[in-house]
Amino acid sequence: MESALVLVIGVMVAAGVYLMLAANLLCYLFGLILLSNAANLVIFVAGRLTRAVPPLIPKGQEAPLEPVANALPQAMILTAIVIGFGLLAFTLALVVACYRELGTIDSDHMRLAEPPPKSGEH
Amino acid sequence: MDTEVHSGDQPPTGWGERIWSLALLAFPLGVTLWLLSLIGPVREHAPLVFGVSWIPSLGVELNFLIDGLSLLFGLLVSGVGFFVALYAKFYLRGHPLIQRFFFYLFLFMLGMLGLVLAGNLITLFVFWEITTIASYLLIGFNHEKASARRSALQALLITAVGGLALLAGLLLLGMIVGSYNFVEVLAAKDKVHSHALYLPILILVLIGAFTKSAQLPFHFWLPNAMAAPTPVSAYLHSATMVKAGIYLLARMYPVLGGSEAWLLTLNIVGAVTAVIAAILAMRQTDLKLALAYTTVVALGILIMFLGSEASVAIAAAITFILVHSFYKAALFMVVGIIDHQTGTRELTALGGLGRRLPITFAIAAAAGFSMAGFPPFLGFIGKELKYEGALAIAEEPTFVAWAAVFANALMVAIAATVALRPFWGRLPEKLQSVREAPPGLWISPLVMALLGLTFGLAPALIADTLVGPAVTATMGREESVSLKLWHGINLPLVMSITTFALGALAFYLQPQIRTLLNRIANWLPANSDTQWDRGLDLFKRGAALHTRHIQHGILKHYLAAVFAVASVLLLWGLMRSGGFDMAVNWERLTVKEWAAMALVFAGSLVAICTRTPLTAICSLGGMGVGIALIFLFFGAPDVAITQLLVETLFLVLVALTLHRLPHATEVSGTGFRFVDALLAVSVGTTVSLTILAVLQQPLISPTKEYFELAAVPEAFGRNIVNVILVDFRALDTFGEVVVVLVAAVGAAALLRRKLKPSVPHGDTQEEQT
Amino acid sequence: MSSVILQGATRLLVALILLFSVYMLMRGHNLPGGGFIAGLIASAAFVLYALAWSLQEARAALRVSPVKLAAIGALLSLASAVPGLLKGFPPFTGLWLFIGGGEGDKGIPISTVLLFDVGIYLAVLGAVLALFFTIEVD
Amino acid sequence: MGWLLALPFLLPIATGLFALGARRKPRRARTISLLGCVGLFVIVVIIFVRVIDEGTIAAQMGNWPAPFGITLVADRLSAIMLLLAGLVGLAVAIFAQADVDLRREVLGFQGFYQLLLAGVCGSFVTGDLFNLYVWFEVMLIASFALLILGGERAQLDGGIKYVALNLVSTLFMLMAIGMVYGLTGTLNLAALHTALAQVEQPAALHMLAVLLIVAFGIKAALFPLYFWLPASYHVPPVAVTAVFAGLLTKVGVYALIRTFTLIFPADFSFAHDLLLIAALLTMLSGVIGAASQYEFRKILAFHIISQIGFLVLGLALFSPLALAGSIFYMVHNIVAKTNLLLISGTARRMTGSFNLAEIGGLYRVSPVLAAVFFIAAFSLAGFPPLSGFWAKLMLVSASLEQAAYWVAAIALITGALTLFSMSKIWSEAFWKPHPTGEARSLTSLTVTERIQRMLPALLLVAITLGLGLFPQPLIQFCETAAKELLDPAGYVATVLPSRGG
Repeated sequence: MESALVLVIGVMVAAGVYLMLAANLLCYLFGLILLSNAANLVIFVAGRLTRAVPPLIPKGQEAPLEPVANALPQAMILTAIVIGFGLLAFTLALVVACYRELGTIDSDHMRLAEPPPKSGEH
Repeated sequence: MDTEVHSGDQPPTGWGERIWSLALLAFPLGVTLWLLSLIGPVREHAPLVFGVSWIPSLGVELNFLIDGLSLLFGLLVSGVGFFVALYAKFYLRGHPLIQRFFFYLFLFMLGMLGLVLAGNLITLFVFWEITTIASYLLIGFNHEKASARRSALQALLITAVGGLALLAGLLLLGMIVGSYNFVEVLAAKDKVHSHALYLPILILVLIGAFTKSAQLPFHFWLPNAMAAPTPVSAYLHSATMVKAGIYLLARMYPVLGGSEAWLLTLNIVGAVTAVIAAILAMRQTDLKLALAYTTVVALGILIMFLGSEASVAIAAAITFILVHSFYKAALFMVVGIIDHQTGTRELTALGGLGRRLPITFAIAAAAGFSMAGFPPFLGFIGKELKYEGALAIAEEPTFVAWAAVFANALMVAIAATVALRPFWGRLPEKLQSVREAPPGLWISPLVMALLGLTFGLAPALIADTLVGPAVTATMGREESVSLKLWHGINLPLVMSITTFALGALAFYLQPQIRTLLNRIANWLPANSDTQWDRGLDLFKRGAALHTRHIQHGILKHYLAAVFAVASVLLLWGLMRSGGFDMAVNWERLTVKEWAAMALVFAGSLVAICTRTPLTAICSLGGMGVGIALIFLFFGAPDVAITQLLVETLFLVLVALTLHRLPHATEVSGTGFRFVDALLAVSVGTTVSLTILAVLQQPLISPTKEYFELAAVPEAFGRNIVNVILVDFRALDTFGEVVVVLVAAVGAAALLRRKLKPSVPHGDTQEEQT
Repeated sequence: MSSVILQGATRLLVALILLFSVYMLMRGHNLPGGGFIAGLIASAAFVLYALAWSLQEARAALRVSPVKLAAIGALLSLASAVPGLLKGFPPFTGLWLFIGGGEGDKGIPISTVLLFDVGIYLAVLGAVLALFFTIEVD
Repeated sequence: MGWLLALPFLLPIATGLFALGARRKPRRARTISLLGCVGLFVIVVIIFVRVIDEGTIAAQMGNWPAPFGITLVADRLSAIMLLLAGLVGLAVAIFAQADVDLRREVLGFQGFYQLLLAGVCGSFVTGDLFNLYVWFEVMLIASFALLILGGERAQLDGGIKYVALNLVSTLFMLMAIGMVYGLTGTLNLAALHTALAQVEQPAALHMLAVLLIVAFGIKAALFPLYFWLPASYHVPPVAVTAVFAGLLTKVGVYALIRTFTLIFPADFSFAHDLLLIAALLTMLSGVIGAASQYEFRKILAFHIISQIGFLVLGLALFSPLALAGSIFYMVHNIVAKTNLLLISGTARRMTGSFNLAEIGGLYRVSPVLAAVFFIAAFSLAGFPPLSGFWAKLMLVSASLEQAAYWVAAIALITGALTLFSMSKIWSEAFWKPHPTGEARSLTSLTVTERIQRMLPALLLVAITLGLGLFPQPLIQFCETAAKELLDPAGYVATVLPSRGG
């Protein structure tokens, strides 16, 4: 069952990369969402899949009775999701600020830090 | 050329200046006396070796080796240094930056002394580079002139590049020998000569020496270095720094010398340099520049003679080093006096100064005679020895002899030009009020000139004490040298007479020769100086081109490059590893699992196909739900809930933002991008392959087991994921909270309406538009 | 903005969600939930409130500035490490105190771990809301 | 022990939180930040001394045994990196008091600065792969905030590129870490040392190595992944650039060194080949890029790249001398590069611009500034007897020892080209007269500002000089550190005593 998920990850990565390569920063942002979700799935798959048995220990037991899903990747994903949220939200704010200050979200037209040679060269 | 005149009203000398000038005088004087006291011991006993450990890890010691060769050079550096410092003190009196000048000169002296006394390859190199730095600062001393800055840069770059070659050579040499210590290195001739790396080492060391000693084709920096104040020229560019290359080759002679490559290269490069520089010298009308070119001539001759196995040739070289240092320093200082007193050093503007500057004239004449090689000056002995040596050079005696005669003849002409022309003839109107320089200025050149005369009259004073031991040290075997004024009538004397005749002729025909040379120069496409500019320009343009293509400022191309690199390297890694057997594991999935994956799949595809952001957001939402379901189905309810919440929150945020990006969709290139698609697919594929490769290895995780067993008894929690988050790996969680917090404050800082311009504090950053 | 009914309903809903978030926080150590999830749920409540009413209202309902809330949360988490210091343990060592333990059941646990989780809850809530408010208000 | 190793990040986090809380009261925030930096410096010095005395030290967070809980480790490499972080942190904090404007302070500069230091120190001290990711993120988000703080147009533009490319790196890193776990079942670096050696899946090892090289390579600004650096390093206030230049890329290099000495098997030639090629191209590309620039900070930014090449070169050559050279180079470079950027800021204050065509005259009016620049710049160019020379010497010797002659040649050529750029700055900003007036002299500043600007510069230049004249202790230290890296048995034994190395 991992293989199917790997395929899904492949598609997500490809789609994410394709979107990120657009000049539109909003597209970049969408690509980023795809890619970070893909990354979370990578962790999930790499920790191996276990169907429908969450890593919970029943009351009164000292340890799980049956094999449960791997908890550590889940914890890693949780951390990564929240971190990802912070980064994505910041990026969104940055896009908004760019639009407000530079009047565009087309990254091809953002040439202030590295002006094209005509005006910037000596 | 520029002149520098600092006469007239002088500000009182400050304390700093006094201290520096005192140090500058006391230091070389002390060193000179100390070295003089070592002459006897060094001659009679073995070389003196002393020092301290510096960097034992790298085999670098701060140690010194004093034998005949280093003693001779050390005395030159400190002795001439003392008189130059004395001269400079008067010459630059009142200059606003004189303290810095003294500091640089002091630094240079230190470097030069360390260089010639160093007993370790790396230590030698350290001092070698100190002289480079100090000379850079001194050449650029008149820093407000563009020409001085250019000359300084040129000298720096050429000598530094040579220095790097030298460093490589020294490191290789040390590697072969197994030590950087000179005592061991100098004794390892056979080992080094038979090593496969001998030739590379030789080439690298020669590049170092040739750049420092201004040999063709690296010669042009030296005349340009005349942008430095005249005392500097007198010291660095005649008596000391340029001799560093000579010293290096003499020092390396016992270990690197003697091979055919050594002899031939030194002969040819030296001879060609001497001849060409002599011709170039004839063109100059600036006195200082003419002298500068004759320095190149002298260096060429020295290099030429070091390419010999005959002791007389080496003796000739050693003697000539002394001769040259004395007369050249004296003449430079004379030119400085002329410049200082008249405000010009242009040959055509000068004349008849003999009556106004009688002492200077006498000094100039004495030094000039020594330079021209007239008896009874030391120059004569040097020249006779040179011819004897030239004839003794086994490989190319005729060639070398002719080159020596030719170069010397032109030196005679230039000696006459520099030492006599300005003092003869009619005194121009403008120079009527010129007066003799104060003693502080002429005492130093006088001593230099007198030394040339004294040693010429009594050559025995230096034969056994300085020259002999130096030759011994250079050759690595016991040699005795006898210096005499009169050798009887022999071939060298005949050559001497020929030289004088030719020299007189060249002096007489100088204006015509100059015109001719200028015509040729105009006709030549470029000289090495303009080639330098062109080369530098080409490099700059190349650099600009490189940077324009790599650092072009287009974000999507940056990203494309990164992704391309990643996927290509992943493929390469896969190939290098020999691939893996793909055991694809298509276990049956349930319908709901299929549905969840299909949702993700569809969401991704719609997101790339759609052109309206809102649709994209919705499809991403769908994808998010799909992922959450996958998490849920495979035993991760915590993750599923979080995923759902975060995805929803974020997409709501994006959707709400959209109205503030009204033209969000109106961007260029919205059509299908084939190359990008190709790249995207390859990244997707390679990443998937990586995961598949990882999945081939069965996962054995003691961590998983531990967490499951420890959660309840030790951490008192039944939700293992949560126990990991808040207990087992609480630090991760804490860090993650910090990230989100910073993101929030950072976004707030980014989006907050511009604050009222606050009180400017320090400097405020302006925009760069 | 929206209808009065919706607004009224939201007010109730938000209160319920907030309550639910606290529940999720408390049960997190033993069942799905925890500081993260609870914090996100709580922030969802405020977002909902802001959508139904207005941003200002939501801000006012929160009482403290979200950044301050987040910082307090983070400091609370950090503070949970301090008791360990007093007992000579490394940072983030969980210390447990069971009140009224009995046979089989250890009693009501009070622990630095819970404190840590509460800190996470507040920090996530504060940070998410801060992000939301700044991006939206502007 | 646990607290000692955790304080390098706990203290800046606490200071940072308080400073953020007090950001509306800049004076208080500034004091908090400065005190925090002093405290941090004291802590890292203590750690450094203890590591020298006792060797590698480790601690378990939450008192959970390794490899299950998160481990903090300080071996010699970590200790020296921490020391440098503390030093740079303090120096730049002092400088920032003069150079960062009030507006940015109100927006939270001091807080972000502290949290950046927390991320950096956390990365150096952690012994856990996923925890490393977390610290990378702390550092990254703080650097985002610092970079765009103030929101000028050029800052936003540079910020976008910085953010966009660094997020890609982050995602690659996250994937790679997930997969490393999937391959070995552990995240503990020491445990990974044994676990990865037992992996029988070369394809997975190779591809994970690539992913990590790409992820860390972006952070470290390796060719051809460095675009974000020249695009952004000249846009924020110079204090920010200085701390970025001193520490950020170096964390990437540190991660590379850790990964390919400790985690991956030592005989993994593929990674070393890859790193060698990248290192050489980085050295050349960076220095050539610098030659084409005419702006003070842009030149320095490109040189950062070039010098990253040197740092990675030592790792790629993988001999004791080479690794020791890398570490020595790291120390030298962090000190000299930070200093140069601080000087560029002061130079701008004195002359009004970063553009070399528009400034000049500093040599005459500010001899102290000129001397400090000259020493730092020539050290960077590898001139003896300054620190850069010994660093270069070690790396060049190491490549010659391995008969990698062309590697040595490229290293030396890079040195010459570095000299070209450094002398360009010297010639234009210092020697050349100011084209439109006069440069101000340092004495025209208030005493406070002069101290704030020059104290860090003098401190750093003293280190450069000291390391140049007396390099032996540090070289010896670096040799021991390199030995530790090449034979991690001691590291593993300290973290996992039960396994005995």
